[in-house]
Amino acid sequence: MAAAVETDLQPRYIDVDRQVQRAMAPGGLTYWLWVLFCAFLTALGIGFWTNQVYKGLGVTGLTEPTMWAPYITNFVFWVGIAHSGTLISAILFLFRTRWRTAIYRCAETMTVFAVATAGLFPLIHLGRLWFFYFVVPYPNERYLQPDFRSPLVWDFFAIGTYLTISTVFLFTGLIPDCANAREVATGWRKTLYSIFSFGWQGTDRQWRNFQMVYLLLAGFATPLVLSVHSVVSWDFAMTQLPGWHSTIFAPYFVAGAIFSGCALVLTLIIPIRKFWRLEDVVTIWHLDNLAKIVLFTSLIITYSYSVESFMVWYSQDPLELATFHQRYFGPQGYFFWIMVVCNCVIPLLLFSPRVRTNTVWLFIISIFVNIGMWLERFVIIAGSLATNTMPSQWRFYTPHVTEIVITAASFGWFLMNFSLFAKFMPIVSMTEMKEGISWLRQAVRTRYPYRKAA
Amino acid sequence: MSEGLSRRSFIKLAATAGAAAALPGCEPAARKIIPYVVPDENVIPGVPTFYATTCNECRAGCGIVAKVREGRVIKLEGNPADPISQGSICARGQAALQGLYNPDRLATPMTRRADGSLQEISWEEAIHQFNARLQSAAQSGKNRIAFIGSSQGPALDNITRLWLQTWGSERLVFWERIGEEAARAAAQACFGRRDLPIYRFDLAEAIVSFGADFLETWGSPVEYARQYAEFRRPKLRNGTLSIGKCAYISPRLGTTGARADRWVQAYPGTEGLVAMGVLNAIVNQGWFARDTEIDLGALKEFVSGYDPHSVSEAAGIPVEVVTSLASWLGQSNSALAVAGGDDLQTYIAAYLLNAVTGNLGRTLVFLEDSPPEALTPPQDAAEVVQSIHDGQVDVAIVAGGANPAYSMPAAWNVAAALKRVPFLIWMGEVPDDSAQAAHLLIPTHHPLETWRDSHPRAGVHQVGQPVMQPVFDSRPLHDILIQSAHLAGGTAGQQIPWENSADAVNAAWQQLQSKLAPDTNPTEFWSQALRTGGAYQEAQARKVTLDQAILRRKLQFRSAAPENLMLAAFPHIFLYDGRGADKPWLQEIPEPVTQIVWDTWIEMHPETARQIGLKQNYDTRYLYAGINVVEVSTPNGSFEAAVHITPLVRPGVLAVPIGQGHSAYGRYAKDRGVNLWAFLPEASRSVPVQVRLTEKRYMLTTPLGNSDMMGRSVIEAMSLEELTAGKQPEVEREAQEEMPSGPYEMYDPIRYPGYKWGMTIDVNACTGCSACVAACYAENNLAIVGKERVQEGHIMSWLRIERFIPSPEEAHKAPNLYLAPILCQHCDHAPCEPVCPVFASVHTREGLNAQIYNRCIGTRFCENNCPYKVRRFNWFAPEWPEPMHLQLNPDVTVRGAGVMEKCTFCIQRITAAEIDARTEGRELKDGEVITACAQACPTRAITFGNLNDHNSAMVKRRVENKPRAYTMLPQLNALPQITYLRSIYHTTENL
Amino acid sequence: MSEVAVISTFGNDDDCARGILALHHARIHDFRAFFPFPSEKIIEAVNHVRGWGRSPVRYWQLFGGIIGVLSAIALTFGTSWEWNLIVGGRPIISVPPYIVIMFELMILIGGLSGLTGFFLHSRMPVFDPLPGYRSRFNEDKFGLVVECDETAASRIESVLRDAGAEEVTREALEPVRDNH
Amino acid sequence: MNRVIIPIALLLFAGGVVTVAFSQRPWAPRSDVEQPIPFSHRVHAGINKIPCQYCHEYARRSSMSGVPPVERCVGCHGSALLGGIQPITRPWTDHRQPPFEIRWNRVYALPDFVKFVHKPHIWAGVACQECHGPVETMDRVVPVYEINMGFCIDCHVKRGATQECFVCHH
Repeated sequence: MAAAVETDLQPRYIDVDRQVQRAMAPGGLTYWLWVLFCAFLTALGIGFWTNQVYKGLGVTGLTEPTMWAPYITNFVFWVGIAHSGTLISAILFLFRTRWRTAIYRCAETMTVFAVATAGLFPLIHLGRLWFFYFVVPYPNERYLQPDFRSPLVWDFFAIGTYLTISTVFLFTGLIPDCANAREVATGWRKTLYSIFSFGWQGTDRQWRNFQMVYLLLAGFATPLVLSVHSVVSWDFAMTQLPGWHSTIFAPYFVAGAIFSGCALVLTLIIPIRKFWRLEDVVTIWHLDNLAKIVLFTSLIITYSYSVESFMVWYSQDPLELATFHQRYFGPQGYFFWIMVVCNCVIPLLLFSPRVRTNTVWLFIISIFVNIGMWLERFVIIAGSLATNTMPSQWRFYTPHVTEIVITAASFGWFLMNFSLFAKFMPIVSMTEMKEGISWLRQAVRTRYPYRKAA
Repeated sequence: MSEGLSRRSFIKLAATAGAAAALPGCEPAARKIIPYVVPDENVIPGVPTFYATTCNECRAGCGIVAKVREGRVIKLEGNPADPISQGSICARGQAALQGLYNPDRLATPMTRRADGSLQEISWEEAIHQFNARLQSAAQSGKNRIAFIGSSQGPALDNITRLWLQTWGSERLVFWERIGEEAARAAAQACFGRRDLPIYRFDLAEAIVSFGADFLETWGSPVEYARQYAEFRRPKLRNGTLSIGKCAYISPRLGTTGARADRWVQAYPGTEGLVAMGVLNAIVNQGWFARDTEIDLGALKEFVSGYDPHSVSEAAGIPVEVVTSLASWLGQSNSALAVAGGDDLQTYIAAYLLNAVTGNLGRTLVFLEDSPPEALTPPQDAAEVVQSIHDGQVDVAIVAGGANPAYSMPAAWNVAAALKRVPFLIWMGEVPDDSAQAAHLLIPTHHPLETWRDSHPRAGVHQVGQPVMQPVFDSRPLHDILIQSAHLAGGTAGQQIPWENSADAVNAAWQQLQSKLAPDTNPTEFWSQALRTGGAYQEAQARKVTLDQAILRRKLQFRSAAPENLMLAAFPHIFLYDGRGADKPWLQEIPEPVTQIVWDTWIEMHPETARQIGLKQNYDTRYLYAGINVVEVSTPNGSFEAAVHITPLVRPGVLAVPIGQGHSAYGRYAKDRGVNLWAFLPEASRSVPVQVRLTEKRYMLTTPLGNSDMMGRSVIEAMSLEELTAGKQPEVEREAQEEMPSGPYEMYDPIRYPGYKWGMTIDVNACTGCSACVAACYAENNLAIVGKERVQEGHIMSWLRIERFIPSPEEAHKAPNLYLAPILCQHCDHAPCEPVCPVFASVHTREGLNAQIYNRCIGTRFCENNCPYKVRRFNWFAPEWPEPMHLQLNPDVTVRGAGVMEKCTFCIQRITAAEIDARTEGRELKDGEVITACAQACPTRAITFGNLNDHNSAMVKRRVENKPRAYTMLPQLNALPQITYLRSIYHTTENL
Repeated sequence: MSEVAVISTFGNDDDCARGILALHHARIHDFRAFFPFPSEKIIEAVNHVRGWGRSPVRYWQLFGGIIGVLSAIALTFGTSWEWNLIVGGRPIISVPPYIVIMFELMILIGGLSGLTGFFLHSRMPVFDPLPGYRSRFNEDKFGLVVECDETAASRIESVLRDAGAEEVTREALEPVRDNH
Repeated sequence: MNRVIIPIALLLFAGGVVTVAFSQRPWAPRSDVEQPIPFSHRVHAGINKIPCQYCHEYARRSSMSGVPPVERCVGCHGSALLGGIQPITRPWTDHRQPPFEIRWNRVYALPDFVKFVHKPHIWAGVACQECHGPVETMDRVVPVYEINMGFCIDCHVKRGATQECFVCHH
């Protein structure tokens, strides 16, 4: 296809279809081994989870003051991952950003599965999972409803809404593409695409309403995405625990979420475009733009870390000072410094255009950013809890095998779902690509003079 | 619950699958109700019955009350009528319940097969063997039977004595390792009588304790703690506000040292020397009382070799300490010197100090009609053991928890003696170290299941009644002995006229009635005794004079400290001499000073640790981070234990708790730690040792995180000067005005028109004895989690004794140690409440912060947001091995796995009292509701009451002590309903 | 009298839009356009010839959002009133935290009702394909389909061809068919 | 259209049935309890008008109402019923069986986390029948009301009694 790009100056719509459909071709052995590996991780996690529910949360390494550590870290991490997807698909849509078209489906798929993964963690961390429905408002014989003051109930509503709306948004966007896929697919796949296309035919009436609902959903998703991570940050900011109780948390968490999410989009899209040969659809230009967002948000969170520390120093609140002293120099201080290196130092490499346009570099940096952002949540959650207001109750968290496996399983679960979806659903929005195709080519050409593929 | 997968388990399993999440977790209503055939008129099912009885856990003789529900005792409380306990009880007393319900109690009589294994036998067979062996031993000559037991009160001890006589033997030992020999022998030497005096700490203005840890294990801790709290209460003396001054001379701080003004870190074994130095200073300064009729010349001669300089050098303490202690004792209106340990000379010196300073008869009182000596002196016990060694004994009986194999001095080699005896009979509850070699094991009743009496001191006669039916198929020890004596027949058998021990106790009380109250009705006297727990009378003080001969005696003290390290063993505050080790409450409640649980540790000063090559630095923050094991070699062998580096011990001294290291004694005690008795010489608790660092690592377990308070307002203290300086208690003002000034409220404050419960805790009175913690465990069905899970941070205590070590910079203006009970503060602005998604944590209309277990889904958010970290999470479902579950309070839900729990201010007691008051159509009276912790507290540091009642003792206490009042972490504006009263200390300059 | 569908295929959206305008000029309004991506040109042309304003889906979303806020108010206020549980010294009706719930329910119910509106107004789901639909209309071709009487077909065909259709065919319609 | 709607409707219906079946009746008392002896409340409390608390004597004094001791039966029926009985006051920790015991089967049982106390209810003038139904008309006691939290709360609201969670759940 590389040759086609060079020679075919007049791009055709059908090229887009063919490229995307090729990605949807039946997976090879490597693909299925990968899916199987993810499924195995998931199954392992379910096994450990079952054991945890059966025996009690004591099988984890959670301890008396450090009541939340890996599970809520995972929760915040996955919710954060989800956010960049909505940013790319909804917010950039509202800004009519052209480069989003190639990657937004991938990002949005990531959003849905990341939220679905995140949504599991509040359940996993529950002491009595079998009573989780107490959080749901429904008429019952106890006449008792959840307490809407609790940030956890906000979480329930926010995550529930977010999952619903982002799923709706994803599947709404999928309707025309499924209709397209329906036309070339056979067998059960045809049935699948028929169901998800809802009989879409692309009539003028359908397109007219589609445009409106898509715009409105994007419009709703934009404040939603900001609210969801704010609500998640309020899980912490609403408490009075030193290290949590901070007004900076909402914007800081949102920036961090976009940072980690864009990094994960890079992590996911780089192998996909390589293995499924989508280089012409998802070009270096797209990756470059993503990298710029990563760089920008990295600078924001660097600033946030500084402001957070500055406020602690400036306020001279002894409780906060002690907690932050422990965060930097305590027995688990190395987590903080690894986090700083991953989140603040390594992304600075992205100032270099050579790094930004090198997929290997981008991939490696994105992995570091993911590690760093996971650690950031861990440092905030577990570290602050361990060094709480009551010095006699300080106790640091050490992980046990259950949490490690369940954390790994969450990646397995996410990647399995993502891989399956990416294989069976159009991972690049064909309609939008067609819409902007001529513009796109031009943009890539002008900015990145074509280099021969190795 | 059926076999295999139970329904609840199924639901848990199904919950992960998300399938049956809506199924409720309850059991079907299918249990049986079996009514009485003829009801007991005194028992109303569902309403507790209280029986007065006596505590048998130590020699102090506290009167206690057993709370019985549906035939099973669920809690022990102090007996308010009893002059010793006065309604309080210590942790060890509470834990007697766990001895009663111990799952490892011998269930049936057993005999040992040839291969060493045990075989169950019937009671008939056991009794037959018992008597047959005695018979054949008695036939082969006199004194072929030895009995080693523990004293069980005059009536039962009399049975034992008579029984042994009928079998023709005199080899009788009533054994206590932490005995009274030194005190009695010293009293004999000084005053010509082997009585034990009583101490009046409350009347003293200054107390100097020469190694007597009177707030921990020495003597009668409940009583002394109460007196000590009174001693430390700020009082107006001659127009100035003052509190008593106390010095504690011991190489280890301990809670006694923690509450003292001065911790004098004398070298182990030199306490007596220091006492002599103090005496020397008093005599030379002329501070002795003029009216003592002591031969001054002889006294001067007596103390001549002990000038403060040489004494302070030998004891390793500053010389001004000796002189200032002398001025305390000599210049106070009333003072008290007490001696501890097993050293006779320390006691002599302390008695002399009291006599010389004129405090004999004032703070140290000998009483008329003191009870006869019950314990066997060690030298007599040694003789019996020697006779066993010599093969002069055919049958040896170990009974009543004496456990000689564990606690008798190593030099006696009791374990070998017991192996050597042809037939060893062990009678008791939990088979202990001494039962290892026994040929016949007979389960006997727990003291709470038997009739007995007790006569701890003149004027106090207590009757112990059984408070429940036997838990196991056991029999009362003394019933067996009486039957056996009757079987022996002849004239000897006639000496025991009673059918059983109940008769014997009753008969003893009939005699007592003719002596104490001859003009009352015997039945009335008896039932009165049962109701009040005994007969109490004012005892007459006896005028004693110093035997001048003592002044011509030459005391021998260790002249100089040896070069090598010294091991100073101390009785663990809960495990005592080792008998507490089978009771999980006592194992799991942290030792107040070190906060270590379930273990034996070696306390070592950072300096010493550096000397022996320990790389680990002393860091208050991470006690649990990593621990080295050292090998300690004593003249009696060596042992290994983990080092706990702490500044609360003298450099060069290794302080090690006594009480662990049982080779048997149930699952909670077996193979845990080190038995220090095996390494200690007779009549001393210190021994020179060599220490070698090993490569091993072993984690000591503590629920404590950081020992440094980091300047936070958790436990506060103030100096006496601060209290006096314009901050004198003002009593007259209106209560209203004196309430803590208005909190910051963003919204309209919630009104609590009816009752509003609150608590006042006087940190100044708290000794850290942890009686409240044990009471909370007993009252609220708190689970025991064991060492490994305490290490994981899973301890379940709702109430904990927090301890902080003052940093070196502030040491001169701080108490030796900060100690205070911390429990749920029931905040008005409870941070835990708004974060709960399901209203499991809510506020009641009576100002309580409620935790609704069945609503809780276990998000644990509440604990995250709790600034006081007083909430506890059920990481696993709690388990009580049978029959320990019988102890559970039926009024308190047993929490399942995944539920948060915390202090409820004993809501079950509040509710019950409110129902009673409402049915009687009245308001609750002050003091009608009392929480378990406040009830147990020996020093009455905790007061509970209604905040809306300005006349309640609780409100009055915080109003009257307003300068001392504070709330924990006030900057968080959580508005705790517990007000603490600051502890008071003397600044160093002011001592 | 039989009805037919005249199916024209365009290679790009410009041509298709031109075709729509051509039909408009030819006073033929009963046409249907198929196109594979939301081409602004075609949508503008359709809106122009049909006189459509903006899609009514937005009213669904608006009213859905309002209902969401109202239901959240009812839920939070009502359940708080029911038990009067004191929590953390805060008033029984604590408005600020409830705003979060109101916002989330506004988004949720608004979004879902917008989706419902979309489905209803688009007359989806479609179970039987509309006459004249060709699968390529979802790939790279643009279609204009006019259902008409057989007699009028040839005139329409010529109009479409003139507008630049790549291909114009005719297809007989089933006598009984779905209204859609 | 029906191809989609009917399955969804069926699914919703099935879910509703499951929810109703399991969520609304957590501690439903059992109506199929057979007692070891055919004791008739109708004869005792209905026809002979024996007051409830004559037999369930602890109700006004304790948390539990108490099942009458055998002695109470014998009081009216005469010792001929049993040929004389021995007083047995041993509580249940004794392993030996009393000579005459009736193993009644529970009709009403509350889970451990609900602390119901009869005493204040009796003193507040709540008739036994308000919760237990017209027992005096029943030969075999069957529960009339489902005693769940809503049942308690309804009455507490009606009578203005406490609605504090902590009073029953501690």
